This record gives sequence, structure tokens and C-alpha cells, in this order.
Amino acid sequence: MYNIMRDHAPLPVTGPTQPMRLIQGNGIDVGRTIRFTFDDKSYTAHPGDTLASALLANGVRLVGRSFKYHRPRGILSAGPEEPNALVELRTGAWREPNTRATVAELFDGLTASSQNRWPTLAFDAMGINGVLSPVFTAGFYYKTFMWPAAFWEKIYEPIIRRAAGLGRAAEEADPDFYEKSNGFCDVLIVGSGPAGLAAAMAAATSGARVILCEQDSLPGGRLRAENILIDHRPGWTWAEATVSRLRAMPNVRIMTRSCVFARYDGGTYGVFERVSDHLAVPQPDQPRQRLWRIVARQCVVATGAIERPIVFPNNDRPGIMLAGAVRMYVNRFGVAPGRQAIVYTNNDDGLRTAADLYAAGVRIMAIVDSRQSSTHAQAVAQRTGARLFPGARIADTSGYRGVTAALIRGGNGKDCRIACDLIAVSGGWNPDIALTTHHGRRPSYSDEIAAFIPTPDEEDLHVAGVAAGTMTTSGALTEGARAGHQAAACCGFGEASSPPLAAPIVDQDESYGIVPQWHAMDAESGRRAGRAFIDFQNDVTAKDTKLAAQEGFRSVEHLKRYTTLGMATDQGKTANVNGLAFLAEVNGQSIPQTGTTLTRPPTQPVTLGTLAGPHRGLHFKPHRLPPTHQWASEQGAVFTANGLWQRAHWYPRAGETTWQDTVNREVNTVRNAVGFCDVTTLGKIDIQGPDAATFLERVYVNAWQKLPVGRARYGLMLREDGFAFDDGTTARLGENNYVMTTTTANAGPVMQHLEFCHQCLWPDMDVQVISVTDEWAQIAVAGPRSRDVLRQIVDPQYDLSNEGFGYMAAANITVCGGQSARLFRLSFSGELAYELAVPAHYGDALARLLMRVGAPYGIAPYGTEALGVMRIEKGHPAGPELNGQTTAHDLGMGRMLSTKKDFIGRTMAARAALTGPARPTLVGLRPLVAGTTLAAGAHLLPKGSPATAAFDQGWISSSAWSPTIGSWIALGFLSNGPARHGEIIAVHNPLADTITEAEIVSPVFVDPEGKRLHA
Amino acid sequence: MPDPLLPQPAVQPPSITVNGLTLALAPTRETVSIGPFAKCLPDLDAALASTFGVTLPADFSTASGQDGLQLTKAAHHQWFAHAPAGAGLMARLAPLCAGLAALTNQTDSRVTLCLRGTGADAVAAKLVPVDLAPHHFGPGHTALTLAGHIPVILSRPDGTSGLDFTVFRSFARSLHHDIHVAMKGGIPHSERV
Amino acid sequence: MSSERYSLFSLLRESLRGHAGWKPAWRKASPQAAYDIVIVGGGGHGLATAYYLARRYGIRRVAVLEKGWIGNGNIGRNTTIVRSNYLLPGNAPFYECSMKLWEGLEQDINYNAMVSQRGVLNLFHNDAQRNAYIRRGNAMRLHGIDAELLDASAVRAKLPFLNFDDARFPIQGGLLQRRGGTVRHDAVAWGYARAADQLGVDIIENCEVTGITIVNGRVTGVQTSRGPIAAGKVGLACAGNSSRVAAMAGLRLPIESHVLQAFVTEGLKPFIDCVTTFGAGHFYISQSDKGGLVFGGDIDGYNSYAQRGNMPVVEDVVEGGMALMPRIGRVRLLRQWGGIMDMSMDGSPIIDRTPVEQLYLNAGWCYGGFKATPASGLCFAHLLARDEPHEVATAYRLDRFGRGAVIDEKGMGAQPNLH
Amino acid sequence: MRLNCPHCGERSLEEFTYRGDATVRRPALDAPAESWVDYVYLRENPAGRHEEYWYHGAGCRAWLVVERDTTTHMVHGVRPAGAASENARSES
Repeated sequence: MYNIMRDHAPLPVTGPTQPMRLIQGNGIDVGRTIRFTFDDKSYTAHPGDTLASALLANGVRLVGRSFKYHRPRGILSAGPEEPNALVELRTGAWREPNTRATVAELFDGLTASSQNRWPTLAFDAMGINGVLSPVFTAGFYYKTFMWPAAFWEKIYEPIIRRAAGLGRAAEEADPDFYEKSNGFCDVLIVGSGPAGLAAAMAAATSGARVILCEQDSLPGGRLRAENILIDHRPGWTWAEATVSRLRAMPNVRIMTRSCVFARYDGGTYGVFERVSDHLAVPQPDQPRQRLWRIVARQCVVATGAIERPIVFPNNDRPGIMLAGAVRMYVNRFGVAPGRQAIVYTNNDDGLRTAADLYAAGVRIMAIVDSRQSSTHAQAVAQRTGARLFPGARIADTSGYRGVTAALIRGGNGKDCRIACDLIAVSGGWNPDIALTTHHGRRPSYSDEIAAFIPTPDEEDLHVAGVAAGTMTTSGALTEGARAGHQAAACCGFGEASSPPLAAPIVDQDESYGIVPQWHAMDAESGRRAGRAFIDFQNDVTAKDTKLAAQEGFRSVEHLKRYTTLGMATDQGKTANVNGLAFLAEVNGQSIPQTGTTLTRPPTQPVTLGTLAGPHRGLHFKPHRLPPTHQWASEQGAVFTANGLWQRAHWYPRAGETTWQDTVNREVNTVRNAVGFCDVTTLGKIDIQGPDAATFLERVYVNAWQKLPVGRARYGLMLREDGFAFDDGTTARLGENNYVMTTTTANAGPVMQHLEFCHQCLWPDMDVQVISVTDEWAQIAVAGPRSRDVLRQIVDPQYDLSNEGFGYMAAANITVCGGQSARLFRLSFSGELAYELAVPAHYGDALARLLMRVGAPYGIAPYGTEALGVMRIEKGHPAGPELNGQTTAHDLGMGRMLSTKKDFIGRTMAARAALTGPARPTLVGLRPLVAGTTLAAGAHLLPKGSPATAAFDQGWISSSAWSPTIGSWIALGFLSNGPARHGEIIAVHNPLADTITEAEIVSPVFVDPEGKRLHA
Repeated sequence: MPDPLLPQPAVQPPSITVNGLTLALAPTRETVSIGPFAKCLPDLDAALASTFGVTLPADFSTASGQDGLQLTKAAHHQWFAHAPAGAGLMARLAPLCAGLAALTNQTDSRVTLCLRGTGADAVAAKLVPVDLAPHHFGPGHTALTLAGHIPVILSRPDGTSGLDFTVFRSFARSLHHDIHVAMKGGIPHSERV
Repeated sequence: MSSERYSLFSLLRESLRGHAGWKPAWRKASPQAAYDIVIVGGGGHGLATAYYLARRYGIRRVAVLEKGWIGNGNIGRNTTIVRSNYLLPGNAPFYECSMKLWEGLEQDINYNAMVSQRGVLNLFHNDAQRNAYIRRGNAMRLHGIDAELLDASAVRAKLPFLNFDDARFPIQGGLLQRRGGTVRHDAVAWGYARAADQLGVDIIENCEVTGITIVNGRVTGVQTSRGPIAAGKVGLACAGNSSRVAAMAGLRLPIESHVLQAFVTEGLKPFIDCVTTFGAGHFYISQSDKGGLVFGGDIDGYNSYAQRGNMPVVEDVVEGGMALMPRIGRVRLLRQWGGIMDMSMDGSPIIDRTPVEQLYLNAGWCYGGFKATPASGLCFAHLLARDEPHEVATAYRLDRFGRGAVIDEKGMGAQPNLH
Repeated sequence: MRLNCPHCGERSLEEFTYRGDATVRRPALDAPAESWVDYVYLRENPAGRHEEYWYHGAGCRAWLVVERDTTTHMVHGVRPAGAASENARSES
């Protein structure tokens, strides 16, 4: 049984190692003790603790150093808004920098260390920066470090960079596993405080599918921090009971440890779930974190509010905390963050802290209420025995590694120094409206609660409770129920007009009564006053803000960017509104006149591992495997990625010492005997229909109507802007039936292009297109003995003679005694060659069969490298030539462009700039010395000309050692190229620091008459 | 004459079991894509109805006819006809659809991975961005979508607790890997199954 | 005495007297009735244009009109990378001109924009990519631009934490431009604004142009939310809003406005020294002087004026990041944002006259506008002052699309979503 | 962002590819060169409602015309491009 309700119990302890631990808190299990270390020192804690609550329980107050001045810092908050208590969790590859101790759930064996300090947290040499702070004002670096110019990179910047950052990223690959999932619901509810739970219950009761997301490990939100009775029992037990009821409903999913971090378009929400971060030993294969893409028709934002500090000199010392956080530590975690407390508030809510601390046995030294008179404050002061300072402020604090006293400036102007080890500050509450502004909707300012409240106008977004500026629990319950009911009704569940469920009863409404006091600075505090921090983590002070305004950075965005206010890892959750109020005062404007900054996703920092999910390493992108992959692996093939495809690059054999040996052997095998290569990866598109021929005429530059059945033809496609797009052969297999091939790289884009042409440009054409790339295992069999090999496989009724099945023939045939297949007499290598296609499941068997029946003819498989060498030898353009910047003219195919028909790109291809003779045009190159390398990417300049761009006339696109020619050879593009065969040109490769010479030749190096392929 | 060619499965082993879920390669079935020519749909439906007692479904659901024929939509204006191996589907459809539709054999272009067991939906939800709730995606429904980065035809067969992923053959091993990983990751605690 | 000139001396002096002497970086000017030249758009390009007009061409009756606060657009929403590693002859001299201006910027404008030449490394992952980068690197060298080719071991020595162990697309090497790097983006806007202001340029914020006044085919001024302003010449430098503003003059442009997202993580101790681009995914990254990892990827791929992106691109970009740098898995994304890019139909910019006399256009920067800021300003100023293109910007003509003289670095054709 | 594909139902962005302005019309072969330049290079680029082509490449492979607001990303209508589906029965 919890006992925190009992009036003024003494401060009990659970053991010598946790001096600040109370007997019980509603969120921890004191029955079990677990251990953790912080900066190598061991401590104990209880399940349910966060690292922050555990450190406080152990009396540890100094936990970090600030970014710029390395000021000692403690724990400010009890939630994700924490700017100070950032630590590194775990070690080695698991090291996790900048972790907010306030949300790090403790497990047995957790290790944590402080960061951004040297050599130790207690003594940090960089604290010297604080002494230099008069120089280190906002934006000081824009004004100096400019002379001499060379010093910036050499001296100034390295120093600045060394000082940069807070934690250290792990030095090894993240060993954890992350996954993603998709969720769908009618109503997404963000937050499980009173408003969220009421909304969930109302929506779920209507029958809507509900997902309730709670970032915390436990439901209840602020109900866990407050002594509030709902239906005559502690609020947090009401929350747990409500959650139990919701869990029992089949249409409700409750996700804890799940932060809705972004609201994207179309009702899509990003949710970040911590799956096993809180476990000492996750189950095998259990993901660390999970990204959810949740699609919701309606959303209820019940995210509560974030308390803001008051800005006063030296307001950053360890022990100065948000008042609401103090209540969270006392009531949920059973921790007293101090023994002698001062409460500093400008509203009634802060006074609750005095009452709760007092009930926990903490001595209340003073209540500093900036309001002139408050009967509420008087009552609390009386009850807690605290000295009340009405109309007062804290003018300064002292204590180096933790606050030891506060200087209180009374309403009467008199100063009074009071010793303390805890100052609980409440400057009021800012509704947590981040999600409501992700679509660019600006919030409006409410004078009543002195804060920005959301102005949702989108019909799928509802805001309820404190997030909407409703400051009482009963209001939150009523409003939550209404929002949940409305959201469900918008999805067609329940009646919009019928009243929502009766809200539970709250015994007593909280009062708020805020009279904003944004800061405790006065004009005469002048230069001697201590620094008053607005943004704790980035060390942005009141003075910085003033100076920025003085220098003209008076727009909120300018202020933010110039001072870095709100740009730290806490995203300015506790700083932004205070900064704005300060700027408004300096500008002499109201807060709404001054404006507000919009928040951008994520609402809380999200690990990159989660956003990437399982797609990393070898599985970054899927692999596409051709049908012979397994067989090729068994052959010891070396693979290469060709887009998503894995293709055999070459097939090394024993005795071959370099890949070049292998490739030479493969080329020679094809040129002299027979080889085979899996070319399944080329795109294959089946085109059928009465208008199929007309369709081809439109998408290719050349003519197709007269192609006979049983023949194939080379085709070139342009983009509509006239540049070359793709090429390949297309075969006519029937009267109205064609199969088109595309390059491997463009299979997808060509398919999309054909669909566009058909559906958008010529919808009246009667044609059907479908990919058959994966249907057929297509294997090129090439070389003078290829026909002999195929004769062993193709069923005997098919005539394979040159007369019966000549170059560019195509047919449906059968192989191996009736297995359906397709045979094409095509040649990329320039040899007598075929492409044989069998249904994909049989591709593996076909490769094995080819090896067997081809053995007497010296058959060998060849990979894409040998394929590439042979196509260069034949002058066939491929990817490097069809790079999207070349035209038909450049490729030497200008004459293919039909003048008798419309086709994609025809008009634009005729523009002078695409056809001029000075355009670099395809040529072949041979070095003057056969063994001289011609590097692809080298540029072509006239012999003897200076090595400058003015003389640049072209480049080498592809090159290879040709075992057939016995020389390096290359394809390239050269101005007026075709007219320059025989000319010697200089080949410049400045990256390799070489200039060599080459002869311009025809791009067809091997068998220019085409005798071999017609054999 | 060499021996007949034997088919090679796209993934191995044929079945794995993790956390009570199984992932298995479905037996090969015959698949023919049907792309109706302009204005031919009524005649095509009539022809299919007369022979198989079924017409091309207008939405993404599976229509079952005689002789084990199943018709599913495979694109905005194309359908897949499936039949058990050995049915001679192309031979039966070709005369029926002559002049009415483009037919292409797709038997080898796709393979189907079957995920079975309690929690199959939760595992599938890690991969496919479509709502799998029964009232959205009930038995017989199909969806053309992405499983992670891989295009799939997702379907919920009648009478089993599970989902089928029909995928291009070349992607089968990667999809198998991805589903396997999702299975190992377990069922999110918030999922109702 | 006020401190108008920034220096270590003035900073120390002000430190001793409470910084009371610092003046506004630029005046809050109100519009006058007429100017010689009105620049529409108070982003980096517009402010740089005004500065160079005043400094290099002696034209000081210049106003920069900004509908919000200066630097509100892409100058403050980019990944701060500067480089001149371009392939095509139309681009290389221009971006190298920009690079040289960056190198002298701080002394020129008396503002430390933290030009940091830490290098830009483009990784490649297959032979075809390598060859394309060799071609590009050689083109750069022939243009007098620095470029080096690194093999895989040299990349590993420089960036040992990249994925060399189980990469789906193994790193084969990279093309390095050591003079490339990063610049503190906001400071560029403020620095140019301050320098232009000191030369007499009026920088007028919260002044939205609502119309362009054209008489007999000739511009005479603009209408604004703060009244009409007469102008001898009007220059448009409106980035993502180029189409909207040009439409006020009846012009249609070869431009679509697309959203590009960018991302920053929590601050970390430095470990990424140079700007690195992944050649097998949509991902590029650098580490800021404050320690945040700043990264981005591809455009979202649809027309947008909304300055926010969507989830698929977030995931795509971060997947690329994890594939390249598996050690960043536990690092947290702090903020994502979107800028609106004026995507031209060949991926290259336009600095040219328009069919309307005395109306000039500076647009089409796609997602490469930041690095171009100084040269864009200089060349646009030259065009406005001399009515002829600057010698390094002769290719950026509006009529190049009709002529076919496109400058298509990526070879993607007239499809901005693919650049 | 989600698009309601007339064939597949509402689907997320990653299944689609964008191709911009759907108000352009491919000129006739004999149209003047300027019309072709306009067609290939010029775009309506409104801040507001826009008609644009999207391709449901990871779904039903249909090209769609989407009416969408470029300032809010609200989708106001989706229909199949062209009249390709004239013999597809009403899909409702």
C-alpha cells in the first residue's frame, strides 16, 4: 500500500545506498533491488526507476556539463524534455550518446557515464569557458576567426570542432536489430493521461478501432505524479483500471513505450517503440526498437503539457528542478530530490509541490510566489510551515556542484538568503502541441494560461486536455471523452450528437491562477548578475537574447538561429516559450505579435537504427537472383551487382591468378569455341494486341510494321526530349505478339514508359503489355560451336541451319523432348550466337545440361565482364554510351530515325543542338602501343594542345583489354568523330597523371563485315 | 536426346518454422495472365463462364471456378488464371480467349510463399503497408503491394490462418529472408492475435 | 563608438563593455518610392546579388524585398555543402567561380560564415560509376578544379567507419574534391545582408510582392504588401516560388517546385571529417561544427509548396545512412525539415533575361542552390548591371530548352523528380 | 501522403511514382516546334490545386490523374488516366 497520501511522514530510507528513497512510489517495485553504475560507481535502485530517479534516490545531483560553458548540471525534469541530464548509456558497440536520464528505464546491470567533461565530471577543465563567457556571447564566432584566412581550417575550426557535440557515437557497427511495422486504426490516441484514456474509452465504446500510444512505460501520464482522486480513488489506479478495461476490448490496441514522433500527410503517423531497451537481456532476435507507420482516420492528441522554468540568475545549478518533476519523483518514484526545498512559482500548480514534498517529509524552507497575494499560497505555506515570500523572486543562487542557497528578493525589495538543496520552479505549463503544428498550423496564444494552445482546423485532428489548454483533471476527462466520441463519430461509429460517456468524478478541481513571471531579472542587476539561462543545454542566456535583438535578430527564427536557442537535443521544449517571452519584452511587443516557431518532426529524437529498420548491410536492398545463380555459385563465380541483380562477373578456374586471366580465357572460349551466359536480367516485355505493331512504331525510332513473324530486330527508343533512352531487340512471335527486350538497368523504366504511352498518350490503342522477365531463364550460347551445342538440346524437328534459322530468327520451340522454349538468333558478342529461353524453373537444369553437352565442344560459362569485353570489340553501345546524355546521332544511329511516322522523341530529336556534327560521336580508339591502358573516363584532346577544357573534344566511355585484338581498345565520343578515323589523338587522364596517344578507328574492332554472326 | 530438364525451386529449404509460424514454398501451379483486348471483356467473361463457370473478378478478390481454376486481378486491367500443375491451363485458355485477350504464361515468373500460424498477420504487418484487418482484407482478398522493398501479390486464402506472398521468382530468396527475419522478431506485445 | 567592423579586437573591446556597441547587422529598411533595381527574394541569392551590385557594379539604389524574414527559404534549410565537382562545360566554370568566391568570402564581407574546406567525397560502387566519376574528375581537372580519385583502401584510411564488411554495394573508391566542404548557411544570408546594407542597399523584410507592373512589355516596378515600388529593373530570385512570381508577369517556366528534406542528429563528438555521398543510395552527410550529423537524400518527388516531406523518403534516406555507416544506428535524429526546390527540367539553373523587358530571372537551382550562392549573386548582378551574361554563366539561358542545349548532368531528361 | 487508387483503394506514397503536370497534351506530329518545347519542358506549377500524373507501379500499374493541393498535400480526387479502362466494367 502506498503511503504518500499520509500527511507529513518522516523521510524513510530503503537502505544506506539510497538515502533519498521514500518507502513507496506508485510506479516502482521496492520489493526488488537492482544495480547500476554511473561513472563507474555502483548504485542500487528498484524496478520502475528511471536512471534519473535512481540517481536522485542515491543523492547524486551532478550528472552532466553544459555544452558551451561546461557548467555543472543536474536533473531538471522527469520526462523527455530534459535538457541537462544527458548521459552515455552502455559501452562499446552498444554505447548510446546523449540519452536523457529522465526517460532511460533502469535495468539490472545498466552502465551509464557522464559526457562532455574532462577529466572528470566533478572537475572539468573546460569550465574555463565559463570565465571567458563575456567573449563567448551569442554569435561571437561570426565576428572573428577571419584573419588570417588560412587559420580557420588549420587552427580555429579544429578547436571549435573538438569542443563540439556532447556524447560520442559508438565506434563499431550497431549490433542491435531494428524492425518496422504497419498499423491501421480509426482513431489514434496520443497519450494515456486522463484525457487520452477518456478519449480511448469513448472511441472504443463506439466500436471504432483504437490505437492508444503512450511514450512512457506506464499509463497514466500526470496522474502518476499527482495526488488526485478520480472516482474516489487515486488517479493512477483509475488509469490502470481503465487500461485494463481497454485491453479487454477487441478493438483496442495499447502501445506503451511508443512515442508518436511525427504526423505526416494523409493520416500517417510515425511511432517509435522501445521494445527491449529496458531489458537487461533481450530475447534472442528481439528487436531493440521498432518503427511503426500508423495510418489513422482520426487522431486525438492528448499529450499533456511541459512545464517551463523561470529565468533567473544562476538558475541552472544541480538541485534546481521543475516543480512538476519534483512531484513525479516523489509520488511515482518514491524519491525526495532534496531535504530542504524552496518552491518558486507563479501559479497555484507549483504550490502542490510544496504540499507533496511536505507530505514526503521534506522541509519546505520557503515558498517564493511571484504573485502579489495568493490565499492559496498562504494556505499551503501555513500547512507546510514554509516561509512565504509573496510578490517575490529568486535573484540569485549559490553552490557550485549543487545549489546550497537562494537569494530571495521580496516584494518589498528586501533580500533574504535561504539555505536549500532543492529549488522547485514552476513558470507555468506549455501545452505539448508539437504534433498539432507538424502540418504548418500555427498555434495561438492564450492569455488565460499564458501559453500557446493549438488551433487545429484539420478535420482529422482533435486535441484534448492539458494539451488543449484545459488545466483541470475533470476538464481533461470531459474533453477527452468528447474528443474520442467525436473522432469515432467522424469514422462512422456512434452518433456525433449523442452525449459521450459520463466522465468520472474528480473530487476537487485544481486551480491554476497563473500570473506570468517569465524571468526574475531586473534592470539594475546589470553586468554583475549571474548568467540566467533560457536554454540550458546550449547555454543561451537572457543576455544572449538581448544582444541578438540589439543586433537586429528580432524575428523568432532569427533569434533561434543566431543564438542557437532551442536547437539542442531537447529541441527547446523548456526553452522556446521563455525565449519568445524574453524577445517580446526586448522588442516591446506582445508575445503573439512576436510570434512562435513551429516544431518539426520528430517530437522526440528517434534513433537512426529505428528509422532504417531491418534493411541494412547485405540486406539494404533486395537481391534479384537469376535462375542460374545457385549453379553459378557452385562454379565459384565471382558476382557483381547490376542494379538489384546479382550476376556472375566471371568464373575463375584453378591456375588463373588474376581476373584478367579469367576474362581473357572466357572471351577466347567464345571466340574460338562456345560459351554461355545467363542474360535473364535483360528486361523482357510481352506485347500483344491488334495495335501492337503500331505501338512499337510509336515507341521505337525505327520501323516495325513489316517485321515478319519469326524475326527479331534491333530497336532504339528515345525519350520525348529526343535523347536516347534504351535499346534492345524485339521479336515478332505471332501476328500480334511481340517480345521486347530492354537493357537490364532500364527494364523497370521502360515498362513504366510503355504503360505511360499506352494509358496516357494513346489509350485507344488496343495493346496489352506485361513483363515476362522472370518467366524465362534466357541463356546466350555464343561461339562458332554454339549451333553444335544447341543441336544436342533442341528437339530434332527444328532446323537450326543457317538457312533454316538465320541471323535474327526467333521461334517458339521445344527442347529436351518437349519442354517449351524460345530460341532467338541474336548476337551481342559478334559470334554465331543464340539466346535460348526456357521457363525459369528450368534455368538451373539448362545450365547444367549445357555444361554436359557442350563439354566436347569446349564450352565454358562466361560472365558479364567477358560479355562487356566482347560488346566493346563489336562496338555495341551499352550503359556507358546510353547514359541519358547521348543522342541517336551521337551513337551513330541517326539514320535509324524514321521520317515516315510519329514516335516518341521525334520532334525534339531534330533540334539542331542534338544533331550537330560537332557533338561528340561514337568512335573506336586503339592505343599506339598495344599494351597502353586506355582508361574509361579519360578525355580526348587534339595532340599537342594544352590540357585545358577549352581543347576538350570528347571522352572514353568504355575500354577493355581485347584478347582478340591483342590490344587495349576503347569506345568513346569525339567531336566530328566519324570524319576523324585514322587521326592520332591525345588521351588525357589527369587523375592518373597520364597523357597517352591513341588512333581514332571504327568502333567495330572485330569482324566488321559481320561474317561470324551470319555463319 | 538429353534427359528432360527438371525444375529447381526458387528457395530452399521448402519450409521453416519459427516461433510457431511456418513459412513454406507453395507447390508450383500453372499461371496464365489474361489481358483483355478492347471491348472484349463481356465476351471473355461469357467464354470463361461457359467453360469454368466463373468470370474475371472486378475487385481484388479471388474467384474460383471449375477444374480448380482461380482468377485474381493482377493489374488494373489484367488477371491471373491459376490452376494446379498439370492442368494444361494455357492449352485450355488459348482457344477460349483467342482474339479476346492477350495470354502469357506466368507459371515460372512467380513463386508463392505461404506464411501460416497464429500471428501471421502481425508478422505480415511488418512488411506490407496494407490494412490486414478481417473486414478490410478477408479470405479471398488479394492486394498488389510492397513487402518491404519487394513487390508482391498478397492474398489471404480461404480456410487457413495465414497469408500468401506471390513474388517474382528472382526476388523470392530476398523475400524469404525478410519474412524469416520478421518471424524471428516475434509478435509485438501490443498486437492482438 | 560602435563596432561596425567585426574583428577579434572589436569583439574583445565589446566584451569589456557589455557588448553595448554592437549595431543591428542590417537596418530595418522601409521601402522607398523607387529604386534602380529591385530584387525579389531575400534569400542567399537575392542578398548576394544586391551585395555584388553595390560592391562590384556600383549600383546602390537597390532594394531586396522579402515576404518574411531574410534567410527564411532554402539558404536556411539546406545541408550546407559547397563544391564545384561538375562534369559539364556549362556548369564547371560557374561552380568553380562560386568556390573561389567562397574561399575569399569572409574577408570580402567581413563576416565569418565558417567556410570549411574539409573535402567532399563521392563514393562509387561499381565499374560504371567509377568510370563516370573518372570522366567527371578529369573534366574538373581540365577546368582547373581540384579532383582526386581514391581507391577503396584510400577511402578506408580516410573514413574507416564506413561499411566495408557486409555492404550490399561494396565501396570501390571515391572522387574527392578537397576544396569542397561546408559553410554555415544562415551566416551567409546574414553576412551578405550586413555587407549589402553597409553599402546602402535597402533590405526590406515583411514585404511581399503581389504584382509586377508591366507597361508596354516593359517592367516599371512591383506592387507589394507595403505599397507600389518603382524600379528600373526587377530581378527575380525566388527559388521555390519562382513559378508563382514569374506568373505575375505572365511567364511559364520550365520549373516544378519540389520538396527536399534534410535532417540533423543530436550533437556528437566529431568523427566525420569530410562531406560524404553514398553512390548506391540516396544519402549524403557531413558533421557540423556543433557536432550534429547533417544529412539528406533525394527529393520527395512530387510538386509541393508545403516545406515538409513525408515518411517514405525519411526511411529511404536513413536506410542509406545505415547501409553506409552502420555505427550511427544508436545516434538519434533530432529534426527534419523541408525546403522547396525550383527543379528545372535539365537540373541546371537559369540566369537570364525574360521575354518581359527589364525583368530578369534567377531560378532553377534544383537542390544545388546553396553552393552556387556567391556566383549566382555575382552573375545575376552582372546581368542586371550590364544586360549581358557573365562569362561563367553563358550557358544558363532560358531558351536552351528550345534549342536543345540542355545541361543535363545526370542524363535524366525533362523529369525533375528523377534528378 | 496516401492516394486512393481507383483500383486498389487507399495506398501509401511509396507504392507510387510521380510524373508531374497532367494538364499537358502531347502535340500532333506536325505541330510547331514551340508546342513541343512547351509540352516537354513547361509545367503548370501552381501553389494550390494541381492535376498530376502518378503511376501505381508497386500496385496495379495504372497511371492515375490526381488532383492534389500542393500547399496542403490534400488529395481531392484520383481517376484513371486516359480512357484505357473503357471496357473495364464499372469497378464500384
